[in-house]
Amino acid sequence: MTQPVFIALQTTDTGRSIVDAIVADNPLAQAVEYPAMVKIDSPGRLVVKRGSVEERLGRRWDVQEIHLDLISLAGNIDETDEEFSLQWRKA
Amino acid sequence: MQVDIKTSDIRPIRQTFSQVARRIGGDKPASRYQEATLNLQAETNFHYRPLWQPEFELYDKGRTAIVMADWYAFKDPRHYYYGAYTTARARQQEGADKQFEFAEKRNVLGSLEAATAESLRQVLVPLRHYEWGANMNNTYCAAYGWGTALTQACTFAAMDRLGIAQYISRIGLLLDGNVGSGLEAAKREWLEDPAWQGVRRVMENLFVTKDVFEVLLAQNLVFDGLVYPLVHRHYEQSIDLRAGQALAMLTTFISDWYDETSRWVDATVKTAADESAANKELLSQWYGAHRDEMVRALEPLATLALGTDTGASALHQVRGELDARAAKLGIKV
Amino acid sequence: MTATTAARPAKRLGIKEKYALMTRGLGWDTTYQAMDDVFPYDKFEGIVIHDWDKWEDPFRLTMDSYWKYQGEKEKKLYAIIDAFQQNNAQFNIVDPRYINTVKLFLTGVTPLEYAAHRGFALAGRNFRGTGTRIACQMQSIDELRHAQTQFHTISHYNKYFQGLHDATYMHDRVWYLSVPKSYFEDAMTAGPFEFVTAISFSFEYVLTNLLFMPFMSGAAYNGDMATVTFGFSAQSDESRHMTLGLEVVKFLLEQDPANVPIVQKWVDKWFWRGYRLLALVSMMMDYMLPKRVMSWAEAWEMYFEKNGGALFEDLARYGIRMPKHYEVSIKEKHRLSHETWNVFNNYGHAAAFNVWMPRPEEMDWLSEKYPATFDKYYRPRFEWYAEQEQAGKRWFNNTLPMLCQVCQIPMFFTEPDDPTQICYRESSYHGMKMHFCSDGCKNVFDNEPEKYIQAWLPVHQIYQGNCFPEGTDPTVPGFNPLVEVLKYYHFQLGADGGEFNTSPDRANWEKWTGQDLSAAPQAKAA
Amino acid sequence: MAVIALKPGYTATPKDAEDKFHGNRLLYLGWDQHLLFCAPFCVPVPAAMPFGALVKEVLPGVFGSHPDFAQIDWSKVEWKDSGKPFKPDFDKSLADNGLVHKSALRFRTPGLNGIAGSCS
Repeated sequence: MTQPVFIALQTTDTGRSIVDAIVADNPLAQAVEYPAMVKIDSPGRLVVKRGSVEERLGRRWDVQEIHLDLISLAGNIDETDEEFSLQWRKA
Repeated sequence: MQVDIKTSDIRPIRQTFSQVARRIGGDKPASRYQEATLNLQAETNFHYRPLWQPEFELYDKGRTAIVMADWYAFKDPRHYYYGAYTTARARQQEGADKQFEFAEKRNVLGSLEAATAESLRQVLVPLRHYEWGANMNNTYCAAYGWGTALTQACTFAAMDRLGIAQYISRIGLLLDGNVGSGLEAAKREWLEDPAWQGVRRVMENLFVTKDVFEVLLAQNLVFDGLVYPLVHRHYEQSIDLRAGQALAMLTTFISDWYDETSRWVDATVKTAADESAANKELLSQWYGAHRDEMVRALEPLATLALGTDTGASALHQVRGELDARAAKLGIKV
Repeated sequence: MTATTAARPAKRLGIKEKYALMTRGLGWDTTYQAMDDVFPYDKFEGIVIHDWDKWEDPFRLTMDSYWKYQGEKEKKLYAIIDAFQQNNAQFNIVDPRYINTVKLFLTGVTPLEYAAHRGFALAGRNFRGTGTRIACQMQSIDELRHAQTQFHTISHYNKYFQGLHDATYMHDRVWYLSVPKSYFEDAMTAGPFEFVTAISFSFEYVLTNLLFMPFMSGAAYNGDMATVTFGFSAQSDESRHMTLGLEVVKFLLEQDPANVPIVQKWVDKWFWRGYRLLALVSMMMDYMLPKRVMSWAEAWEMYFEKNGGALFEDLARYGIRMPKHYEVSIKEKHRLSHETWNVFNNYGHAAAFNVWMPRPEEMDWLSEKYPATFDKYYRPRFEWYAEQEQAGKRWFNNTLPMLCQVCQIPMFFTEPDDPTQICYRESSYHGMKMHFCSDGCKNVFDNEPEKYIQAWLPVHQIYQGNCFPEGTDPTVPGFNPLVEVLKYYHFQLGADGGEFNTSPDRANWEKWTGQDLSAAPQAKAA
Repeated sequence: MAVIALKPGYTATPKDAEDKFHGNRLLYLGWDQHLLFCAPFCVPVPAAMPFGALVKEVLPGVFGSHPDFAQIDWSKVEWKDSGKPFKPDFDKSLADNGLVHKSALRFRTPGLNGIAGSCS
């Protein structure tokens, strides 16, 4: 079984765009809303793509800006100029 | 549920936290600096002796020979708590970032005369290691010092030094077109070039100095008080006009930072000196010993930066200014 | 070395490359002083590091980016705090009982944030790897941020509610606050590798979601926008810290096989220490939040059993298994919050927050969330309390409890397989009996007895006479030890603790808002 | 196992040695299946106190507020010392009964099962 990674984001304006981008780019991702936050689980891997977020925001978005809306996460992180990803290594 | 309130009836039951009120002379409105600072650190009833230093408690005033009746007598004249500190630096970095972007776009440092560029690599870029050493020394004081009033300012200073090391690194990268060879060369100089060995030796000696306040004084008052004016004033003003202007643009953060932080350093040393004759004596001893050693260590660097004669006179001048500054703080020079 | 200047346009640097160039090369191997003298503390624990450069920085923040993003966060946060204060938004909370979670947080958690600040300063000085040191230093300054923003946010509540006025002073002294205090001091007095494994990995990565997610969501749900704001703002730093925790552990495990059993021992110890600490959170979730987000059992399933399980499955390839005694935490999940709330209803008159019995509909919620245990074991107990209260005899316990030598919590935990029987465990150290609440705590003691015999156990300290205000004479007629101990704690008698229904907080709330809280259904008597 | 510290010889004196309790020793007292009392108790008592005095003079102040307490038949009570069955001699002192500093004394009261039989 592929274990889930997750990311939790604040429900701010930017946060919502990031959530939308994640849901669009990760077909297996499941978003659940809690008071003031959204938690997204995804089996094995989850990626946040700069381009997809920028499309939804209509402005430049640096991957490191994710820090402004991030609440929590689980998984091994990789961060490049283009994307931010979480994954568990396959056994 | 919706709550309707009659605001006119509502009076606070107190104005501030008791741990603050006890220090500001009663229950009255306190500043954010005060509420963020006073009595934040644990003071008593420690559970376990450190496995790494059982001769001390986890927090222990005995880690310095300086004695204070109240370690919250220290006040940061900048009133920096995290929020005030960070927003101030965020503003400064925004300015610095613009300067660096401009310099990158115009390739300002890439088109310097070879000799000037080489001089900058030898004199300025190795300072990134000096800054990193200063980061370690301030982190030491933040870790082992007593009382938030003192230690938080050391934390800010430590992070500032990392930031300055990175700004100097960026200057190094501008000089070599972002390939990093200039940083490597500067590191070799820091490690091997005779001009730098005195500075590095003194720095490494500070790494093994145990007295928290001695480290604070030696790094932030004495070492910086000699290195900053020598390099960032005398040396940077000595290089040719065009390069000097370009450099001044890129080191605004550094020189503004030095002026600002000196206010904290001076207030801190003065508070300790004013406390007692014994403190004054100790600070004076430390000051004298470190000053003499550091001046000696800086002689070859002054020569490298400014030539033999100008270097010697600049160092002499810097030393005189530092003595005058220290004397104002109550130190016998 | 070339003497020509770089006239060609500079190449563009990616974040990884830029970070490496601006950070990695800063440190050097000292030669005028031996490295082992410059870094005297990073070897004695037995951890073997062959190559510090293998350290991966998952978040590559240079200081300029750090200032930029953190400055932006701070601006937003303080704007909200200002608005909160100017609008008297403390009255937006749904129920004044809620404030008691804030009291528990400020006295119990905020001082830990400060301790983390100092602990990471130690680590940020003591590791010989440059990247590792920088990561610890950033966490150190972040933790200072958390402590300070919490004081600033809660400052306004302190002006209108009791129990918040002397948090750091109380943290050094009060009986239940010795639980978090000793937990953190245990980590800080250990070596640097154990400290980061304890705090960054076992606490931040494995357990912190259990503290912050329910707390912050709970704050949002209960109308406390100030706490939501500092909480979520802190959480964005927390994600960096959690990542540091995972990177530390992976780094240690990859460096040398000899590190694996050491790390496993720490994971076992610190899972258990952290889990015991979270007992306070369980009661907050199930009893102290007037509007509940999820039950403790549900949160434990989601964040530990599911997400924690995924983590340990990922670490299995290094030979790391689930922490020892984790199965006990699963057995306890249907009792923990009830047993903990009972402790504070026993000793609520000696706490810096108010306690109360759940109202009928709240009891029903507990029955629904805990069908196997609540009606059978806890409802009758709590209805008895309610009956006593309604008869004007609010019951409190006047004898001091037996504490666990390690976690310092009153020995309330029941046998893993018998919810009716207190769990007693014992060891002997040089002929002296030592008592524990669980196999987990006994295990911790037995591994390092020299450390835990030093525990400043509040109950024993009271009996030794060390917890009275200076100058107190316990031999004078009419000496009331409880009152003197509460004075030593700086409690305002009759205001800071006790039953909510008779508290000044409730009276003030009714006066300020015009609400009649007695109209709300009270706890049902048996 | 022993602690691993920077230097050999890391040690400490226990913070709770008997001589710090002003002539008393600590005794822990637990009433099984009566979890209204959230945890066992800790009381300082003189070693010379007769066991009978503990039961008559100390226990009522500690456990007396429980509705079951008045119904205890002390002749039927089952005692344990550090988890082992224990038969106290009510006339002898605590010390002569073998109770030392920090002994954990528990008792069961068969037939009394706490509030509404919930072991509370």
